[in-house]
Amino acid sequence: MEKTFEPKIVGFLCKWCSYAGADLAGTSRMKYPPNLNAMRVNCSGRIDPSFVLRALASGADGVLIAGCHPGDCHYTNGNVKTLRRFRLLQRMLDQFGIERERVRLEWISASEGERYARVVRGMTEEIRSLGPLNWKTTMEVAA
Amino acid sequence: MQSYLYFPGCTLRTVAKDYDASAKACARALGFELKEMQGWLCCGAVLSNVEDNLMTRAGPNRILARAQQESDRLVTLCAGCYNVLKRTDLRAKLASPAQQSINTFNEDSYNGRVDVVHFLEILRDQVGFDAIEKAVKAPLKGVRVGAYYGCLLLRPFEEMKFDDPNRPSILENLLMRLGCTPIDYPARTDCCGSYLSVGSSENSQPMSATIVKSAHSCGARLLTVGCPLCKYNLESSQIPRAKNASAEKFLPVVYFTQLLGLALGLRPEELELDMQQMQAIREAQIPTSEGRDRH
Amino acid sequence: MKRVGLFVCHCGLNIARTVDIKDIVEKTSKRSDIVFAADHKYLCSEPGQALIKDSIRQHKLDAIVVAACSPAMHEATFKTIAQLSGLNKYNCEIANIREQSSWVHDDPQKATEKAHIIVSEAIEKVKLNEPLQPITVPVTRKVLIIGGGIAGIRASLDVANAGYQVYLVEKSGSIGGRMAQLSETFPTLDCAICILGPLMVEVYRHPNIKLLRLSQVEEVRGYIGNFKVKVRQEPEYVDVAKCNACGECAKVCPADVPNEFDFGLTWRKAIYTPFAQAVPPAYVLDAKNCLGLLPQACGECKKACDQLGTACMNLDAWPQTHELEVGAIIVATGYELYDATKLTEYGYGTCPDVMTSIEFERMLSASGPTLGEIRRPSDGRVPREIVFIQCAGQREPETALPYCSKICCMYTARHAMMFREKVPEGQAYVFYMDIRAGGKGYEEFVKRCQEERGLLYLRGRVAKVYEENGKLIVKGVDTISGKRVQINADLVVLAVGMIPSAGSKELASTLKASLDANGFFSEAHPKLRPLESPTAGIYLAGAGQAPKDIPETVAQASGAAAKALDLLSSPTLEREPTVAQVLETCSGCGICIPLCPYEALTLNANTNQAEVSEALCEGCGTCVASCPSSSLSLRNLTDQQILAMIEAIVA
Amino acid sequence: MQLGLQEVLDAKSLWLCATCFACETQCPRGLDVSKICEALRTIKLRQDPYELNIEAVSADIPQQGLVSAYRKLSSY
Repeated sequence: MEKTFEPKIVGFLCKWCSYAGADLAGTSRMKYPPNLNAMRVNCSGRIDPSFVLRALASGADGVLIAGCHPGDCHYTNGNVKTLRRFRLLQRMLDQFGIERERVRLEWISASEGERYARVVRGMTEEIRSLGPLNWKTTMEVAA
Repeated sequence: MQSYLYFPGCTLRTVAKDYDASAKACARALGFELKEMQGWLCCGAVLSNVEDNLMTRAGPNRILARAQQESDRLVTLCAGCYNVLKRTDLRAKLASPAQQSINTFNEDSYNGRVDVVHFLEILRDQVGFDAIEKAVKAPLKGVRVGAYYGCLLLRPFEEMKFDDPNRPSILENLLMRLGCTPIDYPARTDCCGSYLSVGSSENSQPMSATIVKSAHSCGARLLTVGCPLCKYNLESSQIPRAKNASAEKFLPVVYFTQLLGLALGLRPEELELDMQQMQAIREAQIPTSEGRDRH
Repeated sequence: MKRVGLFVCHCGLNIARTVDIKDIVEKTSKRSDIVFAADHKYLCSEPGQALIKDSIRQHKLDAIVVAACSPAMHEATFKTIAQLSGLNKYNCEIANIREQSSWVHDDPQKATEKAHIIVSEAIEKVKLNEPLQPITVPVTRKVLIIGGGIAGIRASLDVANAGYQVYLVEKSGSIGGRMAQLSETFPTLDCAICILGPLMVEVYRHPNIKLLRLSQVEEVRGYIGNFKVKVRQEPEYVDVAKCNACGECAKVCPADVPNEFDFGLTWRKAIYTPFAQAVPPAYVLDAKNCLGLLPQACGECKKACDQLGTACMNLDAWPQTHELEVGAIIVATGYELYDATKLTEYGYGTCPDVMTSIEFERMLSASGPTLGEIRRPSDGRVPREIVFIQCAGQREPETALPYCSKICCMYTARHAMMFREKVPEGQAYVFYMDIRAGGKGYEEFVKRCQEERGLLYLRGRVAKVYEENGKLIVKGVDTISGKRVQINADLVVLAVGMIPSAGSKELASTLKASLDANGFFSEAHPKLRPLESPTAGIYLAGAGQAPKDIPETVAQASGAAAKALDLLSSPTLEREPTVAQVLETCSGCGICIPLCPYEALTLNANTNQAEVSEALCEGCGTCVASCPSSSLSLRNLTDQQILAMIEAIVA
Repeated sequence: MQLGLQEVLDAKSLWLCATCFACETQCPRGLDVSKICEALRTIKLRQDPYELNIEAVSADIPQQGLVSAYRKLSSY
């Protein structure tokens, strides 16, 4: 039997909204695939685009950045700064030939456990259908 | 001359010829033309809510598909046609699978390109009530007229977005410009019984009667409508009473286009107003004190 | 190399049911960077904590990872144990294998694999954590309270009685708020102003309370413990200290203005006292309706005042800005009523005899426009048939307010009861959806009103209200009998909903406090932190947070005061030391400076390098991510740590 | 209906609804009552084509009324 491809996804969750949203998904026992591993950061604004590239280069098939809804940022507007960086990052992904769908920016509030579960499900399925990124091997071959 | 594509509908070709004629006459007097669209057919009179039978939606979609060949705006007069076509257009804009089936069936695609408007909207938004006021030659001074809106112009509100569903004002605003004294009465937006008069008039008549009574008790001596079925129901509810009781005044019903035409100085025959109706309109005027009248 | 220990919690079966704890312990203990690993059924229990404590000592651990529930639950617990065991608390990390794994995955094998990754992420991070000491900052031991209604009054008195300075900022000319407008209060039927009045006077006399009327908060800077606030006060044409409220000024004033306190049912002058019991007990000059201040046109009031020798008026007054320093802020901005003219089906605004519940309330008040008699606004007749419509524009997600205002069932019962008391021959009808009378003595009160006063409760909604021949025709339905009903009423009272008071939105953005979907102030946690805004140092009291009645408002106000006092009880405040830090490589490009929402970053002109104010930095890390030369770092969430965690995930 | 309450299908009011949409305009919960009525009518009509009382139809009724009535109160 052919083994289905299980994508590896790195998730950066801001601790005020999105991580709390993930907690809510947990306490509500919502089920979602185990492909995304989350990292708790203070603010989505902490995410340097190079982290995303590093994750992809090291073998991740996708990256999720999740922060508070605009206007709800605990640090006033860190998420807005993330959005700006994300837009630039998307262009960069194009240049690298990486599908934009592999890197997502989502606003997930502390009360949106359901949304978190949905995002993880959707992203896993989407990246599963895109197939492995294999950027690590590609780069090694190139080098 | 500015011309608008116009959908008359079946009733305006038969029972309600006066509505059709008076609207066209008013349009000419105001410097535009209602150009009848090619190959129109029956709109179905009501929009079916049933979602698993699309046949009833084929007709109105075909009308709009044909209309889009000629214009991106379609004017209606009958409130029923307005309701059906406008809501058909809204559904077409959603580009649903149902719409695709309809388009396939019709072999003529319609995807919501035509703006369906009511003649009143043309008067308000294109001509402008200010211009109409200026064009008034024979103001209908002191005619106590109750505007009756009924259902189909206003509701469902979130789709029609025609006027405030509880406190509409477009007809009153127009009537005021014509010199009339519009009478506000609570039953303006109630239902007249609609198609219940077909087959079960015992249910529709009390509904219409309530409207007539409400308007009369608030001081209206004339009713004006924009829907042939409303007109029929409001009139027929009064017939039994008119026969035997002389004390109860008959409250005549005319189309708003007929009042507009009179104010614009058109002759009654152009508006298909008969002697009785003209008499009723005169009687609906607030009696002026005699002394002043003679002076 | 740090000596790291791992403790894995079963959480009863919550984790152990899906995650193979033994596998985690065994495999992790084989790692070269782990010196000890153990598991326990409940690590948060006393024996579980003892296990951690003993193991730290016994195995001379420098850092621990606790694999258990979400850090939101027990991070503080485990950090405290670490500290008590001699570790720096920043050498403790939580691996959340419950909310992130056991509870959301069904497949034990996959859940265990994921738990492994989560644990190794935490291990990688804790290895690079540095021990930190909390930053201490001084606390300004004063409180700003915004809004002088019953919530603001209660909170002010509680804080002031505890010995701390309070600034009470009130938008209007008097404190008292909505409660001052009420006639009586349910379920005890206390006269509202009789129980409120003494508290208002106490506020005015209290040496620790500075009352600023006609004032609004304009700007807030700083952070918990150290807020710097600018309050704008409208010109005080009347010297509050000198005015003895003799009222001679109003007698000569030629300008008549609808009295907002009575919702326009009475008139007042342009110089007026908001109501008889107003505090401060001084007149207010309404500059908008005065015949002329700039340039002065009339000045009759001042002449009258000067003639008497009181001489408390100054028509050349200017607005003032008060700059306050406070440690905590309590928001008690209260509510307003939904605009009933939007509910066109009920005829409010077109039929004069359709009124809102608060207008009716004023009419019931002994000091109200009719001195407590119930009269029709149109013709002054005593109404015989009166219809109360509950939930007017409420619980209507499609058309008006989606929520329930909580108090209307109670006050409507009281209104109907009081009507029957004043007009015994009259009949009162109440249209309701269901009766929500949760509260001590509430259900009993409603029952008593219904039974003793013979009120007619009709379960159903009203479709339409209109006027006909001097009567209001109310058409509705009684869903219990399934019949349509028509009532020819003399007066209709709409129980319209509560909405946040005007300016809440602007205030929220000034305070950086968030609002909920309906525009009320959000609480930090709906159940466990209902008195606090998510913004540290800002507390909430009263109907500005959600619709509520007087007892609840007072309870919340005292609670918010206690929270503020808790903060003020210590002269200093500990702040998280996980702040940004500038490294030596900083070239002074300045990219980071405008990104900081707290103005914690500055460019030092001497060194030409950025500098972080540790007292201001909140540790979000937005600046760190922006540094082109990686010369900014966030303590204990450094780039190295994040990269190590990424490797742990993708490895 | 979902509770198996077949008697709603026998309700007289189904045939009294003139699809005036007044209920929807007022409904605080956004219920589309006219649609519900129509659905129930349609179920009934598909079981048993309800014949409109044709004898009672008066001759001078506008076409609009006739078409509406047949659309709403008869099977199609």
